Amino acid sequence: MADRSLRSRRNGNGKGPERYSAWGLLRKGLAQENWPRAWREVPLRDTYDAVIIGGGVHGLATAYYLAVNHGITNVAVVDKAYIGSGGSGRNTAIVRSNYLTPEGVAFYDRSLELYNSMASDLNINVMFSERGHLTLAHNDGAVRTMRWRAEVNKLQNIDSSVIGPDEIKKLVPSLDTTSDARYPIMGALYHPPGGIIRHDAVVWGYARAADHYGVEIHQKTEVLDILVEGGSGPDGKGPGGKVTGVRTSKGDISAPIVVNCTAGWASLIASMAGIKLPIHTRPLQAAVTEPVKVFLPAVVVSGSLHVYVSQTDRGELVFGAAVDPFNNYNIAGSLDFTEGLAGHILELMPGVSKMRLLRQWAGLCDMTPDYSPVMGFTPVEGFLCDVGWGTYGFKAGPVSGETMAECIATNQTPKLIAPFALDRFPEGTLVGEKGAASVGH
Amino acid sequence: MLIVPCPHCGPRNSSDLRYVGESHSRPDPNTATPEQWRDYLYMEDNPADWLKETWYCRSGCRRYFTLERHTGSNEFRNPPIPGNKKGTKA
Amino acid sequence: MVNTTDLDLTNSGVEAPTYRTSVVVTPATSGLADGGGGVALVDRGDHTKLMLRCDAGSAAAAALGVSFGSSRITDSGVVITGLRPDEYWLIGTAESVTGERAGLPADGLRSEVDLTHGRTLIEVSGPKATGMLEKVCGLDFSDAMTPRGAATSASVAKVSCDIVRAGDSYLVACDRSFGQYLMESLADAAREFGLTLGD
Amino acid sequence: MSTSRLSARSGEVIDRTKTVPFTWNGRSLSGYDGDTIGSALLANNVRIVSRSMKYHRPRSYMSMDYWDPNALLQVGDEPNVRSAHRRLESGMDVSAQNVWPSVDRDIKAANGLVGRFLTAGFYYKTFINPQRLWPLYEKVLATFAPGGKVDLDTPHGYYDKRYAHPDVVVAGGGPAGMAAAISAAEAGASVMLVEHEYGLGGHLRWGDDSDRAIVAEMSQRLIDLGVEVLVDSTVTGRYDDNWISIAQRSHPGVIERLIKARAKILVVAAGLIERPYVFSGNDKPGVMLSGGVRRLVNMYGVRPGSRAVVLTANESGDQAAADLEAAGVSVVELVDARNGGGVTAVEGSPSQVESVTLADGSTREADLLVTAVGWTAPTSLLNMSGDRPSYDASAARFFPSAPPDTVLATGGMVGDGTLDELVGHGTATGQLAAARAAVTAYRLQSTTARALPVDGPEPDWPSDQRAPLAHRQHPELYRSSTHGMVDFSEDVSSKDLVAAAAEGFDSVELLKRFTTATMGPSQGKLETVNTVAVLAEARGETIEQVGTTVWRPPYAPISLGGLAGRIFEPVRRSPMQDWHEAHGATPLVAGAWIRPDHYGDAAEEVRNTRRNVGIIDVSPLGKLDLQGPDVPQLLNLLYTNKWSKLPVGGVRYGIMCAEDGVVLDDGVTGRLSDNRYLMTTTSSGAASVWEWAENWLQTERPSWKVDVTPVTGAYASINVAGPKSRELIGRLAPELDLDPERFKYMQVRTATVAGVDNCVVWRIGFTGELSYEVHVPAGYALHLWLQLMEQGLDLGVAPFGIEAQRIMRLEKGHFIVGQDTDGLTKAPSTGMGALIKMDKEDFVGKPELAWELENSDPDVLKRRPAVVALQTLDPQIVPEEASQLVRGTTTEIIGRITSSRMSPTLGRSICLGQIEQQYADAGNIVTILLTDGRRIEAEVQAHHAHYDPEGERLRG
Ligand SMILES: Cc1cc2nc3c(=O)[nH]c(=O)nc-3n(C[C@H](O)[C@H](O)[C@H](O)COP(=O)(O)OP(=O)(O)OC[C@H]3O[C@@H](n4cnc5c(N)ncnc54)[C@H](O)[C@@H]3O)c2cc1C
Ligand SMILES: NC(=O)c1ccc[n+]([C@@H]2O[C@H](COP(=O)([O-])OP(=O)(O)OC[C@H]3O[C@@H](n4cnc5c(N)ncnc54)[C@H](O)[C@@H]3O)[C@@H](O)[C@H]2O)c1
Ligand SMILES: Cc1cc2nc3c(=O)[nH]c(=O)nc-3n(C[C@H](O)[C@H](O)[C@H](O)COP(=O)(O)O)c2cc1C
Ligand SMILES: [Zn+2]
Repeated sequence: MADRSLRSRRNGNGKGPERYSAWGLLRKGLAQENWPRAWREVPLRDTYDAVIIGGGVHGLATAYYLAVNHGITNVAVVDKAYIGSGGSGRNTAIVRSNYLTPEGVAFYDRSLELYNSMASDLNINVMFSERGHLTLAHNDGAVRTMRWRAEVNKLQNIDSSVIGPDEIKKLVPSLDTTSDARYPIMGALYHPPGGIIRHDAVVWGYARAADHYGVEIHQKTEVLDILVEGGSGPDGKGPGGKVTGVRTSKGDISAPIVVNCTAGWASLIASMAGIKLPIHTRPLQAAVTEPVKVFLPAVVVSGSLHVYVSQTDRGELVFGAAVDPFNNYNIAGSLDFTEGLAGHILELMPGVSKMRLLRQWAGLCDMTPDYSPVMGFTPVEGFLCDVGWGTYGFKAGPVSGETMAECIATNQTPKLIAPFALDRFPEGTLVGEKGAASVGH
Repeated sequence: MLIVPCPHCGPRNSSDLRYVGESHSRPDPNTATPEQWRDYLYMEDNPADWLKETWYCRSGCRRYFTLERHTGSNEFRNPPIPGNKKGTKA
Repeated sequence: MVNTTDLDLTNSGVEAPTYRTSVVVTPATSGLADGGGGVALVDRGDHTKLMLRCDAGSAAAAALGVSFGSSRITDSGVVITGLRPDEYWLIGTAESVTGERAGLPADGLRSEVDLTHGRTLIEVSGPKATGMLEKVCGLDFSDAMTPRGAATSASVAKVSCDIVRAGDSYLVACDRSFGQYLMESLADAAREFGLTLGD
Repeated sequence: MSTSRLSARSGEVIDRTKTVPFTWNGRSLSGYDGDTIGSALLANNVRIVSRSMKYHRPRSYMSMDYWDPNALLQVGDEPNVRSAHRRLESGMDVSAQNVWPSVDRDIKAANGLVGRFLTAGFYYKTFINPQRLWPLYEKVLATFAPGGKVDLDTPHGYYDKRYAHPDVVVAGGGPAGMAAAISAAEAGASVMLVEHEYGLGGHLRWGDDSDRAIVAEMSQRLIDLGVEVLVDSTVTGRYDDNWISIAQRSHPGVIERLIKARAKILVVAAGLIERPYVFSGNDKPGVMLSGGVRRLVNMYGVRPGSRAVVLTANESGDQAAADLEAAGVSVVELVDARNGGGVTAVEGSPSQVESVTLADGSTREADLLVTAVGWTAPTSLLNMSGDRPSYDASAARFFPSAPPDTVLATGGMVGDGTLDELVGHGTATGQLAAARAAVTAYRLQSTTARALPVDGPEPDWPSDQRAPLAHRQHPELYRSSTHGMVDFSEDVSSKDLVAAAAEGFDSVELLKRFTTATMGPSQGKLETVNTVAVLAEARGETIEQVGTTVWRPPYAPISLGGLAGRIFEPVRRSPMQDWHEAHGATPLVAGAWIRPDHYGDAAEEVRNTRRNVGIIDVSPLGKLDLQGPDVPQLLNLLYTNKWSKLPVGGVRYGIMCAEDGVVLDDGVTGRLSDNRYLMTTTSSGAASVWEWAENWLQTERPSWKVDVTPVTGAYASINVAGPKSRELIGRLAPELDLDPERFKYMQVRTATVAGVDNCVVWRIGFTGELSYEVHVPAGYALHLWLQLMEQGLDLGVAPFGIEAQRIMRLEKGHFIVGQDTDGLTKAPSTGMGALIKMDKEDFVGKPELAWELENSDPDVLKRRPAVVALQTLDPQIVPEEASQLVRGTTTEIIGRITSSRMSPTLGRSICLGQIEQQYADAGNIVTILLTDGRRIEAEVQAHHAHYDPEGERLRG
């Protein structure tokens, strides 16, 4: 693997980015001078080797690994708004690898590995807090599912086990572990390496590093159409066709490779290429409270109550729940979400009733039938997808970028993502995460 | 909390209904190819536009019906018609 | 219906059945009743609840004399109501319901299920009955939207219920298994108004 | 700044005859009834009440309202109380937050010294290496978390909710809002007027006597009109279709009540929020906003200082100066920004303004600087309605642009004017609101089946004919020539913002996230416009080009208790549940149901059932009454097997699949009469199977005549199982012919049991014993249960719970959908291939199952899962459910244990599991990886049943 440290290379501008360090901070502070731009603002050109649509963690990581692992740097990442404006800037930033299937586990474990070395790889503190992740079980069926996950995890050397109410109480004293709770806590899947991360820093870190290697990041650049030739559909789009470029709000670009990394908008982009996806778009909502002194040491998820919560170092509780009950591209949010959330949180942690909800928001999620992504090639040559991330795709950003970059550079599907190919749907071979579908983030 | 215009009950809170999903018609199970069938099972139009979709008035009249809603503004249009849906998703 | 065969049980030692409704007035509920009378809750679980499915436009439907969303009270005190587009309910004492049922023509009558045992029925009355329902149900109970005689179904305290505004009171019915929960929830919602519990 | 109580003033809201004692950091103090915590503290000369988040600088009050950024205090077990807004109550235990060790001597204030290094985003640039130390740094950083303390023993107090359907909700009880509420009510609308503060009047509350007289008059009018006026209540959100959330804190006996109002029209009359000015030292105690000063002096009779400089750009500043003079505070300089005057800095000790530097460089000694530099329109509720505010440079503020036509804005948000003009606009708005609400009401009523019929045609949608309020000129005063604090609660300065923009965080959203400006407790109410203005300046763009961040709900924070309300979760109980609990049953939560798990000894319950007779309450079993000529067709469609020939009195088992062939549910259905069937489903599948059946009938097969009625609650279900069950049933149902030749296994009868008519009795057995399942009309269920216990006494009858049933069904090898199958298990994998009838014309899931069965690819076939019974070679080891089956000594997963128990009947461990077909042959020895890491061996069984595989007991 190529040297991933930022020391060794120079960016397309011929200028290296200044390294972040306490020393640098001190020097700048003394000199009262500013840091240089983290990424450049340059005019859009009319041709690139690859265009990546979507400046979220997936798009930016793909660009970064294309550059650093494969030396492909003539790449544009385009986003219709600002980077991280999609799910990547709205998620509750839970990272874990205790999935149900061996395919899933191997994949997310690699991502966790990349997260672990990210701060030094990207030279930015992404504040990865490995504080432990608990998925609570409120009935014996859920305990069984947790154990199923734990057992599969152990076989893959993932630190994951089922623990009982006493141990749960020790780890998270604010939880009500008594048996007279309406939904008693009967056990939990405990995953010590799981935790939370500063999601924005991940996005910015990839953007800054990708820019450093020459990748161009174009914000406020909306893709309006995908240019395809020779396809079986109307206008020459669709299966059998070949991508020639994209049309953006800032002009046309020609490119032999176009990658769809647009999560909630994935179907819209795919349909521009004449491709249908097994995806429906649902908002997922989240909320934060006012800050209080830190009292919640781990990430707590309850699948049956459809809530999850963690506390940031700034002291806010960050909450999430299940996706909204109907398809929607509107992220205005709902009151039902906050009502349900508060009710369920107070069932788990009765002591927080006087805390106040400060802000709620939502992001779009690209839901698939088997809780697994759609990655790799499509029936349109040169048009690739890295979508279907549903409610859980932030944690997969690094490994997705790495494997998608490999896929593009080698023109072959890497083994880690082979189970997630689009053709599993026409072939009817869905991924086993559907086996015991449970929320978990 | 949307107001869903139930063709029988009138406008109702969406929490009194269940969203079934995009309305698609079921191919003939005896002649459909695997591709056609799985297209019906899994593929979605998922437009950011007007969408024909099925709702079930769970706490009201207990009827299934098809509505057209804009997935951006959440507006409903046209009088709803009781009717078909995608029968697949349990 | 609440009746039993005149079976001779004397020899078998089997006791005669006693009918029980699902509403167990627990101390939690009765403790809330201060007799204030703003809201009165009465368990009508012993009323017969007969469900009929009728084709629209049939003689049977015409004889029922109500349409979907409305109700009437017959001379014999039976509440006849159209709860769903092709579904009608007869609610009253066993005897009176049997009487009304007997008078219906067969034309258009598709099916019939006696759900006396299946539904908890709580009568809600008192000057604050509407105020109490507005705490637990999202329907608009104003006179224009839910006039006397109105009938509908909606979620009440998170349980699907049938609601009929019959005369001066509301009849609220849910699946029997939720009965105790519903009673407790309604009593809790009523407590700020002064609660009287019926027999 | 020396503060003290002034002599009584005509507009004060305090009652000087009522002293209210409270404590501040343990010290006993007192205020008056009507005081806020903040006014009482200031009256007691307590000024420094908090320390800033990053630099721990001393902070005091600025705006004296809910949004005061420095005023969050701990009151008892309640964190983050807005002390400038919250009314003082007797005995309040008030203390400072975010200070260590005390508000006056804070050690972390040393951060201030290194302030120039703690620029926005500094933590992204530090603690990078070595990573191993980050967790340590993190712990230190976490101690800097601002905010109060949660007492984890806080009880869930009394919170409540209600719905409402007003024609018009008015958010804001200032003059414009009051006028709108009055005129809407006069036009016949039902109106809810919601005011965040403790009293109506808006800015008139701290005005003069004539202002207050108007408030009194309008308040009386509101009462006369029957408007529902909610004070100390906030409209916290506007959601789809005018679903309005209101947090009401003034309902008697309720801490906070959430009102969910479906308003036909929302009127937003939120007024204006005063903007701080950005300059050097602007966060120093002694710098206040004009509105804050006016509240303090006029409402609470507290003197904010002794020598003041007033920087004014508008009337509010002029009036503040006048109020100060009237209160005996000398105004040493009135700096008029309208004439080019300005302030560049305040100087003094860290905790006190001592002098003010003016734009011309001269200084004035003063302990108070009052600024009146303009307003922020809190357009939050309009933004939640989809509106994007637009900036008017000449008026120096944002205005609503195009809210939806069910949302109207009035008052200071939309323009300026005299009080009369404001009231006039409010009045016109109320009239428009009422007229539009009437149209919406017409539509609702005319389309709702239960509603009264409407008269006449639908009225036209009234167009907006209101004369707009003028935008008054106002200087654009955002930042002085110096830098200062922009976000006081997040400690973000204008310098931080400029630096962040230079680093590339130069869109307003990135800037916000990088610096956290506007992310604190006041959510940009004070900071948004200054943030935008500084960014615009840094980018060389206009404020309009830069735009604002998005306001999101809630308008003001709302407690989790209030959002949750009374905690009520539906619970389902069988008629026998009380009996179970009275007889020692351990309750088991199973979805919404509470069920008996066991009565003390599940193994003994099994043994007794196998030996004598046991009874179990299986009431949650889903039950559907099916009537109509097309029932057989429906059954043929939903189940994989055939139903056309089911005779009256017959019962059959079936499996249901989804369209992808995956097993959805299973159960038995019996034919009670020609025309009537009873279908049972799994307990958890009851509701979904019902909706499933309706779905097919209503949408794909609308011509079929079938009526489906759920009867789960109507019949309680009791399974009477065991060799003596026939004897017991016979005693209770003397007229029922129980002869095994005539009432066979898998048959059903309608009978009178224990004197109860209309019981449905069928001979089936999940337990593997001779058994009768009685579905008894629920009102008599307890009677039947008691009679079974009584009449079976000599037969050894005993109740058994879910656990015993689970054991017995496992002994018998019956799989449970969702436990032994999962979301990918297709019907053939269950070993029930014989029940899949591919020669039926259609059934749900048929094509997928056809392709599944036709597939002859050996690689696919050998890996397909199969449900099998397994027995461990060591009979004493019970592998935990979910233990994995692995290939030999490898870690390759080939299946898993789905059910396992120690069998009391066989005295050995028994299992069901899923395993790849290639390992599924009877007699195969496979490896189970136990949860403790041990590997043991198990043998695949020929039958699912470990016990009585031929079913002799069942059929006997
Ligand atoms: C509330 C919430 C909580 C979540 N919690 C977690 C969690 O705890 N853990 C976890 O792992 N995952 C979580 N997720 C999921 C996760 O956020 C997403 O799966 C992930 O961020 C997807 O990243 P992405 O880069 O693929 O897409 P995004 O970050 O959504 O980026 C897509 C980008 O595409 C751009 N775009 C769209 N259309 C166009 C166009 N026509 N032209 C140009 N650009 C376009 C958008 O502007 C957007 O920036 C959560 C999601 C939400 C909403
Ligand atoms: N606001 C001031 O400090 C102030 C001072 C002097 C003059 N003025 C002038 O007064 C005019 C404004 O009059 P007005 O009647 O529009 O406003 P107002 O400021 O007099 O009253 C608005 C009221 O709305 C309340 N409010 C805001 N949002 C709310 C919500 N979501 N829920 C419940 N209550 C909410 C506020 O507490 C306030 O009492 C402007 O022209 C302004 O220049 C205002
Ligand atoms: C992990 C996390 C923590 C957040 N903490 C805060 C917070 O403390 N204060 C705040 O105002 N917003 C907070 N937000 C929400 C953002 O302000 C913002 O609402 C979110 O990124 C969505 O963007 P939008 O509201 O601009 O659409 C947080 C978001 C995330 C993902
Ligand atoms: Zn309906």
